[in-house]
This record gives sequence, C-alpha cells and structure tokens, in this order.
Amino acid sequence: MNINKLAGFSLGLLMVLLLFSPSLFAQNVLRIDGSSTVFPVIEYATSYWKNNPPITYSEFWPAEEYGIDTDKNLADYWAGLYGLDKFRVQKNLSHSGQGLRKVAKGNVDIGISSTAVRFEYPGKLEKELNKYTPHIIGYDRQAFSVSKEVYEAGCAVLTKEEIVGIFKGTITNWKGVNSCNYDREIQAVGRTVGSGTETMFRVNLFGSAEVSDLNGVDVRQGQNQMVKRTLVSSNNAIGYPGVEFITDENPAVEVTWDDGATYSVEDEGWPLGRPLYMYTWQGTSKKEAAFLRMILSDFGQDVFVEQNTDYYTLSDSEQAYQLDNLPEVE
Amino acid sequence: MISAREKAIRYIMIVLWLVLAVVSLLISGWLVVEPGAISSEAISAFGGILLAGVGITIIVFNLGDNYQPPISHFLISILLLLLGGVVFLFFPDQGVALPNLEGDITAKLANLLLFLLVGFAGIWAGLLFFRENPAQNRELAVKYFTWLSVLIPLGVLVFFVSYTIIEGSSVINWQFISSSTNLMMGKVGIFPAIMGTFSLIIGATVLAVPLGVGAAVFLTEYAKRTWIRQAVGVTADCLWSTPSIVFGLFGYVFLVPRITGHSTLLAGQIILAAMLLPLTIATSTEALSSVPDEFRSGSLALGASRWWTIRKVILPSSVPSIITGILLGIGRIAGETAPIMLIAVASNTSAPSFLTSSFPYFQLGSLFREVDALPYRMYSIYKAGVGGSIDEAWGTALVLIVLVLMFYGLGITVRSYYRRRRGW
Amino acid sequence: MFNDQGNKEGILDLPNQTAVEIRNLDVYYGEENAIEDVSLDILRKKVTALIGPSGCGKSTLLRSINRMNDLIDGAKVEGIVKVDGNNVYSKGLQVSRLRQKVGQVFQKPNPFPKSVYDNVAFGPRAYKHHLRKEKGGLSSLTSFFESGEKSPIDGRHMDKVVKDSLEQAALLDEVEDKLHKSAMDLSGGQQQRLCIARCLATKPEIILMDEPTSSLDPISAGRIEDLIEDLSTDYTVLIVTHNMQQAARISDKTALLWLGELVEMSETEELFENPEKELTEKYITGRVG
Amino acid sequence: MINDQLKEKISPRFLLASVVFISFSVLFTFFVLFQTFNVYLFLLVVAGVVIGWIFYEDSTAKALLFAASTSAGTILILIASFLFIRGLPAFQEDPIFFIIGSEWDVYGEVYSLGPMIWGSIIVTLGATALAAPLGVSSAIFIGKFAPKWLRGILKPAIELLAGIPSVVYGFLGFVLLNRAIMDYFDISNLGQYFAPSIILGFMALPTIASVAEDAIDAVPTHLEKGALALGVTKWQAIKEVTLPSASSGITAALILGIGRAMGETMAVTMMIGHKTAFPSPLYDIFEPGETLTSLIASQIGEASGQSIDALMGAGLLLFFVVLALSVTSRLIQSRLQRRFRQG
Repeated sequence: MNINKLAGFSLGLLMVLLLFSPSLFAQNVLRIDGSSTVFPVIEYATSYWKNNPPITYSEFWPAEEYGIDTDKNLADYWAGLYGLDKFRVQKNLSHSGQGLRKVAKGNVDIGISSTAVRFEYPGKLEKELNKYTPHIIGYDRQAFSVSKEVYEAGCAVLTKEEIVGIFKGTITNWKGVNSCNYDREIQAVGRTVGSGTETMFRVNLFGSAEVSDLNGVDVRQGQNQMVKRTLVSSNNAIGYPGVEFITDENPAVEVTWDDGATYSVEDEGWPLGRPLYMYTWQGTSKKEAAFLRMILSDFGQDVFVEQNTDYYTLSDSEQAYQLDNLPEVE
Repeated sequence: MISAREKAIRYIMIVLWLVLAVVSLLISGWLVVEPGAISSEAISAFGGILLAGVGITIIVFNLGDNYQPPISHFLISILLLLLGGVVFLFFPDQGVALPNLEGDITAKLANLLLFLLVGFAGIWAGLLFFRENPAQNRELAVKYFTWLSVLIPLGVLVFFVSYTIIEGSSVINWQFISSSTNLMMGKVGIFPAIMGTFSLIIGATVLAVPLGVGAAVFLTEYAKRTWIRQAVGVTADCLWSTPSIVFGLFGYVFLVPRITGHSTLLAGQIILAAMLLPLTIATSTEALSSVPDEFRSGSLALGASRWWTIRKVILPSSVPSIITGILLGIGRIAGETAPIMLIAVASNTSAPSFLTSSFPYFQLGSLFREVDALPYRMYSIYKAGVGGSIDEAWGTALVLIVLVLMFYGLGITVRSYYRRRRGW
Repeated sequence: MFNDQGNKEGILDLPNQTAVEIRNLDVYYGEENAIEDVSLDILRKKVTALIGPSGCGKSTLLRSINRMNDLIDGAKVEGIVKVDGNNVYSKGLQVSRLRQKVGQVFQKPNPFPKSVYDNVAFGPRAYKHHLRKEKGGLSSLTSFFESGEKSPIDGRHMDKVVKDSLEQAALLDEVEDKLHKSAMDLSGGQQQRLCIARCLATKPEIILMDEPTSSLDPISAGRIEDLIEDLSTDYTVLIVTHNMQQAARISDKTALLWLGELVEMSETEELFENPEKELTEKYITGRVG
Repeated sequence: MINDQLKEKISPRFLLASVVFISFSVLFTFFVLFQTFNVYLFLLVVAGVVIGWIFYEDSTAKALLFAASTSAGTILILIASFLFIRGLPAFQEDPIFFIIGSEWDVYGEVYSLGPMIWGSIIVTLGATALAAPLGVSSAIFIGKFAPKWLRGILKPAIELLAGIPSVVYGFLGFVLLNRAIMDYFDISNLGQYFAPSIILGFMALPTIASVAEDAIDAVPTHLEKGALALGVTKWQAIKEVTLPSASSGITAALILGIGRAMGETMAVTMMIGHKTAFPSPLYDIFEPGETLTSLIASQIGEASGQSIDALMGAGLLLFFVVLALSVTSRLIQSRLQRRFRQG
C-alpha cells in the first residue's frame, strides 16, 4: 500500500468520523451583533467574560469592592446567577439596523443599537415594535467635532442655527460662522444614511429622521472611526462622532442651543445624548440576562462603561429600573 | 552618421534627464508623504530645470551631422521652454504648474488639464523632433520612454511595500503575531486573523482545486469539440472578472440563509473557492496543453487507457505548472475583503480550531462560526477603530502583504525552477 | 508471465503466417483521401519496410493498424485490418488490448519524464490495471491497493520484465546503474532504444516503427538498425522509412506507397533489383520523389 | 469469443448522463432547497461514484471530470439568476428613474442609481486614463525591448502589483493620497473621485500590461523579422507590423482593465466620500461622490427591505455591465487567435 492510498483511505475514515462528530453545531453561544457605537462596551465586556479571571485577580474581578460575596470566577459567577455554566459570547460588529434585523430573525440573541427601534422603523406597528425588549446600558453623547486647524482658528463655539446651516448647505465657508476667523470651505462629514447615529442625529437636530434637504453634507462615512479619521486628515471638516472618538486631533466644540445656554459635551444638559440599547427578542432569556446583568451591575457600569470607554453611566434610578426588567436571579 | 563625441554627449544627456526624472519622482513621493517638507519655490525651480532639461535634451538629440531641423520644430521646443518658464516663474507659490485660481472648480480642472497639457506637449514635441532624425534616435527614445513607464508602476509597488514595511515593522513582534487581542490585559494580537485567513484559503483551495483541475483535464483531454472549450473558457473568464462585491452580495443572499443565517467560515470558503475556480481552470488548462502530445500518443500506444494516461503521465508532468497557478491564485484571494465582509467574518473573534482534546479529536463547529481575517481586520480597524490603533493596521497590512508575497514568491520560484528542469 | 496470461485469453496464436492482413483500406482526413484501397499482408516474424515519398500515407497506414488514427480529429477508416485474424475495427474491440499487442515506436524518442525503470514498467502496469478493472468486482477493489508506482505485485517479476526488455533493446549495460534516474537525461539514441524497450515490455506480437532513426545521428541509427534485425527473430516488425538504403539493409519485404496507393510489394531484394513497375524503378533510382 | 471479452459492459454515454444528472440534481436540491434528506442523497451519489470507480474507472472518471467542467458555468448561472431574481424588483417600478434619476434617499425611500453610475464612469475613466498608456507601453517594453533576464524579473513584478490586496491599496491611498490631493488642489473635501481613480489606475495596470503583452507576444515573430530584413529599425517594425497586428488584443486588454477598475470595491470604498449626489458641474472630479461598488459595500450593512432591493439592483447592473465587458474582450481575443491560426 503506497502513501497515496494511505492518505486517501485515512481521508475517507476522517469523513466517516466527521459524520458522527458530536460537536458539529455548538449551541451554547450568546450571539451579539449591531452598532459600532455600542460595540466598545460589548467588546470590553466579552473580553472580561472570555478571560474569566478568578477571584484572586482582584485587579480585574474586584468582587469584594462591589459587595459581591463569591469565590467563583467572573463569568462563572454571572452565569451562575441564573444557574448556567459559563457560555461563549460571540460578538460581531456591523450596524444598528443589521443588529435589529438579525435579532428579529433569531440569528443573534442580542441586537445592539445606538437608536431606538421606533426611530429605525418609523412605519412599523406598535405591536411589532413591542416584541423588541429594550435594555439601556449607558449613554453616548454625539459631540460636534472639528478639524484641529478649524478649532485653532477660533471656531470653538457654534450655535444650533449655524450647525443646521452647515449641514443644510446654507453656510459653506467657515467665514460664515460667527466665532470663526478662518477662510476655508466647510467639509461637513455625515454618517451613512440609515445608520443609527445618523437617525439619532436627525432626530436630535431636526426632530425627525425624514429630512431630505441635507445638501451641505460633503462626505458620508460608515462608522465613527472613519468620521474621526476624516476630521483628523482634513483641515476644514466638521462631524458628529460619538464622544468616545474625540481626541486632541479632532477637538469637540461647544454649542449654543435653543435655550440660549452654551453647553460643552461634558455638561449634564448636552442636547445630543442618546441611550445605548441592547435589544432582545420577545422577552429576555436567562443566558441573555446573565450577560446583561453583568453590564448593568455597579461593577459593569464602572468597568465597561465608565473606565474603559468614555460613555456615560446610567443614573441610580435608571440602573435599578433596568435591573428590575431582567428576569429574577435564581 | 553621428560622431562618437556626439554619441557620448547624447548618452550624458539621457542619463542627466533620467536622473532628473527619478529625482523628481522621489521628491513628489516625499511630498506626498510629508506635505510641506520642501518649499514651493524649490519645487518650482526644480520643475523649471526639469523642463529645461527636456528641452535641451531634445535639441542635443537633434544635432546630427546631416540634420537640418525644420523651423517649426525649433519653435515648438522654444515654446515649450517658455511655457515651462511662465508656469514656474509666475505661479511660484503653488507647487508644480498649479496656479491657485481660488475655489472655482472649473479653474482647478483647467489647472489639471494645463499640467497634463504641458507634459504631453513636451512628449509630443520631443517625438516630433525624433521623427526627422535618424531612426535609431527614435527607437532609443521609445525604448527609454517605455522603460520609464515600467519603472513608474514598479516604483509605486516598491514605495507602497516599503512604506508598509517601515510603518508596520515597529508594531510587529512575536506577541502581536502569536496571540489574540485581549482587551482586559491590554494586549493586541492578530493570531486569530492569521488563522482565519489560512482556514479560508485552505477551505477554498480544497473546494476549488479538484473542480478546476478536473475541468481543465476534461477540456484538454476529452473535449473534442472546440465549442465546449470555448464555452467553459468564456464562463471562466466571466467568473474571473465578476466584481468581488458581487460575489459578496451573492453569498449574502444565497449562501448565508442556506447555511446558518449568520456569517460562517464555510460560506467564506465556498465564495472564495468560486473566485479561485476560474483562475485554477485557466492556469491548469494552460499547464496541461503544454504537455507534449508525444507523451499522450506514447502512452496510448502502449495500450494504456485515456484515464491511465492522464493519471500516470499527463498530470504528473504538469503538476509544477498547476501548483504555480494555484499558488498565484491563492495570493490573489488571500487579500480579498469585499466577498467575505458580508458572509464570513467578524472582528476579534477567536481563532478557528478543528482539534479537540477528546474523541474524535476534531470538530467541525468552527466551519459554522464567524472567523477573523487579515484583510477584514485591517478594514475594521480603518472603519471602526476596532481591534487597535492605526499602528496595528499597518502591522496587519505588513503581515498580509508578506503572506501574499510569500504565495507569489513561492509560485514564481516553483515555476522558474521547473521550467529550467523539465526536459521538453 | 504476460505471455501466459495473454495466451489464456486466446488473443494470440493463430497458425497461419500472416500477422496483419489489410484489405481494401481507405483512410480519409476530412475530405482528403490519405490511403486509397490498399491491400497487403504482413508476414509473421519478418521485417517489412514501407517506403515512399513524404505524404504518401506510410505513417497513416501504420497508425491504422494499432488504431492510433482514432486520436486524430476527422480521421475516418474504411476497409478491413485484421491482426491475428481479428478485425481491429470491429465494434466492441478493446483498443488497449490491441495496442498492447501491437506496439509502436515513434519518429521522435518520447520517453515519459519518469525514471528509466518506470518508463519500461509503464506498459505492464497499465495492462495489469486494466485487466483487473475488466474482471471487476472484488479483484478490482484489491487493485486499488496495488496499482501504485511501487506496488508489491511489481516485486521481482517486474524487475525481471524491465531487465529483460532493456536487455533485448541492448540498453541494459548502459543504464544498469541509473535505472532510477530520469529518462530525460539519456542521449537521443538511448532514449529511442528505451522507447523500444518500453514497447517490448508489454510483450507485443507486432512492432510498428515510424521512421525510428530519422532524428538520430548515424551511429545511433546504426545501433537501432542492428537491434531491429535482432528483434525480427521474435517479432513481426513493420518499419516506415524514407531511407531506401535502410529499407534495403534491414527488411525482408518492402512495399512502396505512392500518393496513398500501394504501388508494389515484394521481397526486398527483388524490389530493389528488378522492380515490376516503372514507377518503382524511377523511385528507387531517384528519378521521381 | 474474443469480442465477447473485449466488449464494454455498459455504455459510457449512459453512465456519463446519469452521473451528470445526479450531480446536477444534488447541486440543485442541496443549494436551492437545503433539506436534511439531501445529505442522504449526497451520500447516495458518493456511493454511486465509488461503485462506478470500482467497476468502470475510465467512464466514471470521465463523467466526474465532465461534471467538474460544468462547475464554473453552474456558479455563473447561479450568481446571474439569483442577482436577477433579487435585483429585478428595483427595476420594475420605474426602470428609467432607477437608472438615471439623481436621488438616493434612504429615509425618503427614493432610490435611483444615477449618481453612482456617473461616479463609476468618472472613476473608471480616470483609472483608464492612467493605466492605459502606462500599461500598453510597459507591455511594449517587456515584450519587445527588455532583454530576457530583465523580462524574467519585470513580468513577475508587474504580477505582484496585482497581488497587493485592495484593502492595502485603499489604506495606503487614504493615508497618503487623499490628504495630499486635498492640499495640492486646494479643495475642501477629502473623498473626491480623483484619488481613488489614481489608485484604481495602478490596480488595473497589471491586467492591461499582461494581457497586452500576451497579445504582442502572440504576433508571429516572422512578421517582424520580415520587416527587419527590409532594413527598418526595430521600433519601426514594431510600430508598422507588430502593434497593428496586436491592436485587437490590446483593445481586449483595455476592455478587461476597464472591467477590473469598474468592479474594484475596497480601495474605492475606503477612499471615496460616499456622497450620493451628482457632482456639479458634472465633470467635477474633485467633488466627493459614490460608485456602484462602494455604494453596495458601504450600505449593504445598514440596508433593509426596499433599500436591499435597490442595492441588489445596483449589483445586478454592475454584474451585467462587467460581464458584457469581459465577453466583448474575450470575443476580440478569440478573433485575434483565429486570425493568427489561419494566417
């Protein structure tokens, strides 16, 4: 018997074995898909979940600090609250719309979205929308960010009218902005139409997503990072990335809003806030609840929302409300 | 005929001109990397010298013993020099030939056209001169011109690769390549993406190669009628030129719902196999038809059947060429992003694994999960900042380029090695 | 060994003296009539030479005996070619059997890019494989394990077959120490003798030679001629040549073809010394052709 | 007696037909229906092939090889039909508006591809303007002027240019070229048509160069030698004899290059501005824009319902345009081959 035949024979044997392979479809996975805005939180949470640090690593799993009395590892503890073993978390980055669609189809367990489902599907019936079970895990603020050159030229405070003018195309040069002393055409950076961010931006600025005359937008980028990169690479751009994506290279400007007050993005009353949603489909299963409870707990809020990302945590009452919405622990 | 002294002068001019061209290319490359590194006056001056150099070269080329240039050609060369001078003297603050005409798009376009016009006018005038010259001059000019036009893309290639190497090498270390990203520990690594890319490639090869080589064997050994060959050739061509995003769309509406409903490694392998297939068919057909007919008749005359002939004579003697084609094809698909973006990948997933510690020591579950892949990882860093900073994108790009070049290099080496060795 | 098996199958052994019987043979390439109504007999264990100018259909006639014409697009054969009394164009005849009994040596040496040993063993291995496939069933299942390059059935028997064939082709002394080196490294004359050995290894009855010396230097050609004379004691040899001296030197019978028609066929000496036809005389004296 | 033994036991044509039929039905059911019993059907076919292999190896091998040779066609037909089925609804309502209208508004649910088609045309033209002269003259150099050793280096090097992944091209282009062009031309946006068309030019160049080089190579050298024997220089011979003979092959190369540039996705997606509106004026290559490929790549993730239909329509259009280009190119090439075979 020569080597070729041996190889062919063992390949055949392999195929027969494959047919009886028990782990053909691993079922014990929590699937998450959706918005790039919410994604960083999920990414940190899954990283901790996957590493599953034991209680002795108090740097990563400071259970005592948060008044949790356990000797289990991190993921084991949170899964154990619902009587489950640790499961795998599979996350995928796409877009709010895709996350919502996939969670409705049952392709994923949790759809993450940076916009409320009623804005995403304005035409849908209330009954349909109610099948989406919302969980708010934190807040993002859309900052108005400009290229460094623009900021350094003095354009640090914009009014709402000016912003509307820029995006509607009535103001095309930085000269047209009151606080500015910068002679350069404006490059207004938008987001891909249909994305959660774009929807929320329109809702916040114009009251509705269906605004058809945003002719001032020069460039539309798919995700926050591309918006940021466009701002950094240009010398004349303005855009609205999430607060997570503000750096020294693309500083945020202050905005004078309808009420006459001027807000910076750090201020409590910043008008362009938006919740970070995690949607489950028709109620919340134990598996989903275990992971959500970790994020919604004091520990999760501190570590995943506050420390590692620049998002804003839930207030105490909101946190309590969200936790109440989850199934009871066993 | 021209004297030796004149010949020497011409060569010197050519060398001078080439040096100028190369230096100007380098400078423009440098400017692209670091805008503002050189003052615009310097550029204008240099541009002037360049154009003057072209003009002088043209004139010197024409100083043959028995050459009397028509007056119009002198006029053209002088006009060219004047034009260059005007552009560079009067618009010194805007770099090469680009006066700032304040905002108006039409003017900018006109600028670009002017720039191109000057260039083409120069070349045209030069060729016009050469036409009246001894034919050797023209041939020399064409030769250097075409040589330059090979050097430009090669320069771009070298520049791109070396830029990636410079940017990427600072990120690359063993940990970056051999581990996965762990945000909790603050570590970044692309191991899952490397493994994912390899699984995609291997799966695609396993699916496409038997089909492609089989098709090629049928076409060269069995199909007597040429219309069958034509038909398969045309379909393979069409498949090859189908845009990669269309493959992605097709996978998205056709494969994904039929496998699990979400992105899977298997879907990516199938779509990449569909992209690899036409390349395999084309290169294998070529390899098989280059096997001399004497081998076929020799084997058949000994009483061997067609299939035995194929198996024992034709395939063994064309294996190196077939492998070369496959390797080049793999190099092509390894870097594809658009087709797998929608159907196979997810960022920062763990590496696919097919081995387990318990019986039967392997599992196929990974086929039905998302994978990470090098090109997609680059794209997601660019797009969403996921999985690391821009430095990591350079690192990933470097690994990807090295991988692709490895396949190409391997393919080309196999080809040249066996071309030297084979006996027909 | 093969002979035995072949005999059992009953393909060989016909009592009469005629090895190949050609009757009213017409070969067409598309519209062109390459062979026109040729009838001739080729005698057992004799060397028969086919001579004639280029394009007169010598090679076509040769190829229609072992059905190599089948491989040429548009070739059509009419008439009867009997090998050992069996019409080779009868429906259902297995061509591979025929070709194994009727070997062919080509104009240009065409060894396979394999070792010398594998070249010679190629025919017997293919034959064995086909035989098992024909029997079908379980035996062909076992052949799955035995058809490889180094199958156990090769063993000593195959070594013997290879060595005998090389010996017969007067090549063994030269290649004994490089049996497992590539055949492509041999010289042209050696390659041609290797092709003859390869052909002998299948134990053919008849050997067809299509200008076997035309691409070789005179010394190598001379050795091949010697070899052909040796072979004629055991085999029926049909040789196509454009070299009349060669035909005169080595053949027992000679046939002259002219534009696809048989002009004359007789004993070699007779044909060259007192030809019956005027055309033959003109051709052998060089006044036409 | 002998003939009995020599007879084939089964008609290979029958076997061929049956195996092909079975594999097609398997393919159809496996992919179009995808139900569990197909696994058993598949196993049945495997068993059939194994048995066929044992008893009639030659015929089975031939049948399998034939099935393999239909694979490319099958995939192409699958792609075409599925794109057609999914893309047709977009064209049904108002095909003229869908193709030449100027609005792409996801919130208003108004979809027309006009700006994207225009964008594809602009970018492709720009790329061709760069790649065509460079590609053809590189082909002339490699095919005619380069010494053999240099040729052995240059050909693979040009191949390598095609080997760099488009995502790397896009990244390099975005980092190096976009800002540079913005500065040089003093324009107010980062993602204009101009930058991607330069990068696309370099991506399409290897295709043009290698196909054109093949065409130049295919011209029998005796034509050129005949001219040289008359005492003209090499360049004159090339210009008067080789290039005219190779002209249809070079045309084919250009068409193929155009197809490549038109279908290229990632580099454009990463470099262009994704503004779904016509530039004004129409020829303004410094405005941000969108092409068909980048539209699909950037919006398919966000799309749902009607907008997916519209994107599928865009894919359908793209597919058939590129298909037409490559078929044209192939026809030209085969006509060229025929001419030299006859001549």
